[in-house]
Amino acid sequence: MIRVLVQPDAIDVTAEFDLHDAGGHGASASFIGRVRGDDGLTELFLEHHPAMTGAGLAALAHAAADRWKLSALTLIHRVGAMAPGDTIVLVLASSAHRAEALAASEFLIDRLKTDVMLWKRETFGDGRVGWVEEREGDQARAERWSL
Amino acid sequence: MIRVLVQPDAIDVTAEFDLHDAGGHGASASFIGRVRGDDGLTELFLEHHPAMTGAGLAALAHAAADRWKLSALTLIHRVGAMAPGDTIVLVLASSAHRAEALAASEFLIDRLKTDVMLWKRETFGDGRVGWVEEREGDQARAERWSL
Amino acid sequence: MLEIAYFSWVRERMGVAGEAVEVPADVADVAALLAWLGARDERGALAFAEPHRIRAAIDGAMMGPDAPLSGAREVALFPPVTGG
Amino acid sequence: MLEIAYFSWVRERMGVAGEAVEVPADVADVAALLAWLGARDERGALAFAEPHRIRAAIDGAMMGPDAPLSGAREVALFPPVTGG
Repeated sequence: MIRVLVQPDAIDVTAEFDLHDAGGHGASASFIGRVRGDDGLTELFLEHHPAMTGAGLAALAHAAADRWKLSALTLIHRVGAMAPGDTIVLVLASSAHRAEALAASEFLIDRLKTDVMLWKRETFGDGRVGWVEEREGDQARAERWSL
Repeated sequence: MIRVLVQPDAIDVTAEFDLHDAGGHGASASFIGRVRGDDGLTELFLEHHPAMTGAGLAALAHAAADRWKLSALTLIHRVGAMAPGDTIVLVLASSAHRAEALAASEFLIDRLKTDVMLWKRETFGDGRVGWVEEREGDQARAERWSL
Repeated sequence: MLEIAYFSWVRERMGVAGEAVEVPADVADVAALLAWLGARDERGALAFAEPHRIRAAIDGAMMGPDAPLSGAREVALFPPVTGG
Repeated sequence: MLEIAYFSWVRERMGVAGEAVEVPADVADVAALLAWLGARDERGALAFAEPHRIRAAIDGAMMGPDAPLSGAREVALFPPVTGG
């Protein structure tokens, strides 16, 4: 029912949907985040603390499962080097009722931004390379969910 | 960019995701509603006022596109006779930023429940047939979005 | 002539999806139309026994019970929608 | 011996992903560790010039600057995470 993965391989969205949907659910909400090619970005590299990222995602998934009645939950995060258009993160939450599926999906994606031990490095076509700075907005969105 | 359909045919979710994603988006939020087989339900029939349903969905899609910066929007509603597990509704909203995609998706699914001219008739295995009554909760959720 | 379209259990009780009717001159608004249909025959009595449960749209726009029928081409009569 | 793991630009400035170090007895908490690493060599001076920009985890749990090092197996040092 709960599927949590941190993987350097490409995320196969269609296969993950099929796996998640096996059995059928009344309502499924999903979120897909992809690498944006803004400003000539050519590579996004995601570094992670393996033990902490794995534990963080698992804790997040169980927090969602405790808070909402979910029939299935999929949380997959890619790490390593990615190109524009690649899927970075896939969140899938299903429930008998739409409000639960929608809330769980939004909670997971908001908290992912701050709770997971990941650092982004951007490489641009003109040779610039730099680590992304923390964003204020992410913190504010994550803090809406007082658990 | 905006794709709105009301159709008696099965919704091909994978094909619709592919069509929607062509071009790639930073963030995509989706919602899938399916027929639940609760209490031995064998058929869900959705009757609609064709002109009003079409106009209602189009108005809803444009309201979302006016309110949030969306790079693509898909809104597909099935009508007619459906079996448990069949997809009734598919909402897909994409944007460069996750907050916009999530809000648009949630707005669309909440308002769909009240703004679209559809009536549900349920048939059960024991022979019971009945039209679904209006639900208070739907009205309350839809009214959160003052436009 | 006025086109009337019925949906959901209103359609089932009326036995038809719609009809073209000649309404009396004194049937001037939606409420009067519901009362007239309810008094016209048995199926109308069955469908419109509780007019507060009926919603109306005139030419595709939702209207209240005091909406005038003058100029209307189609009046749709149905219970509250049950969604999406 | 204490395992120290570096991430993101801290790792880049230190030139290694981690190292096992023998810390002096008076280096008792995270803040003292950052100061000691910053004073130890040039790469440390580069990585830990602004200690307020550094976050720490001890054995997988986020800790503040006054967290004691006693009993720690691994200390991870890194900038604030940049998400998901």
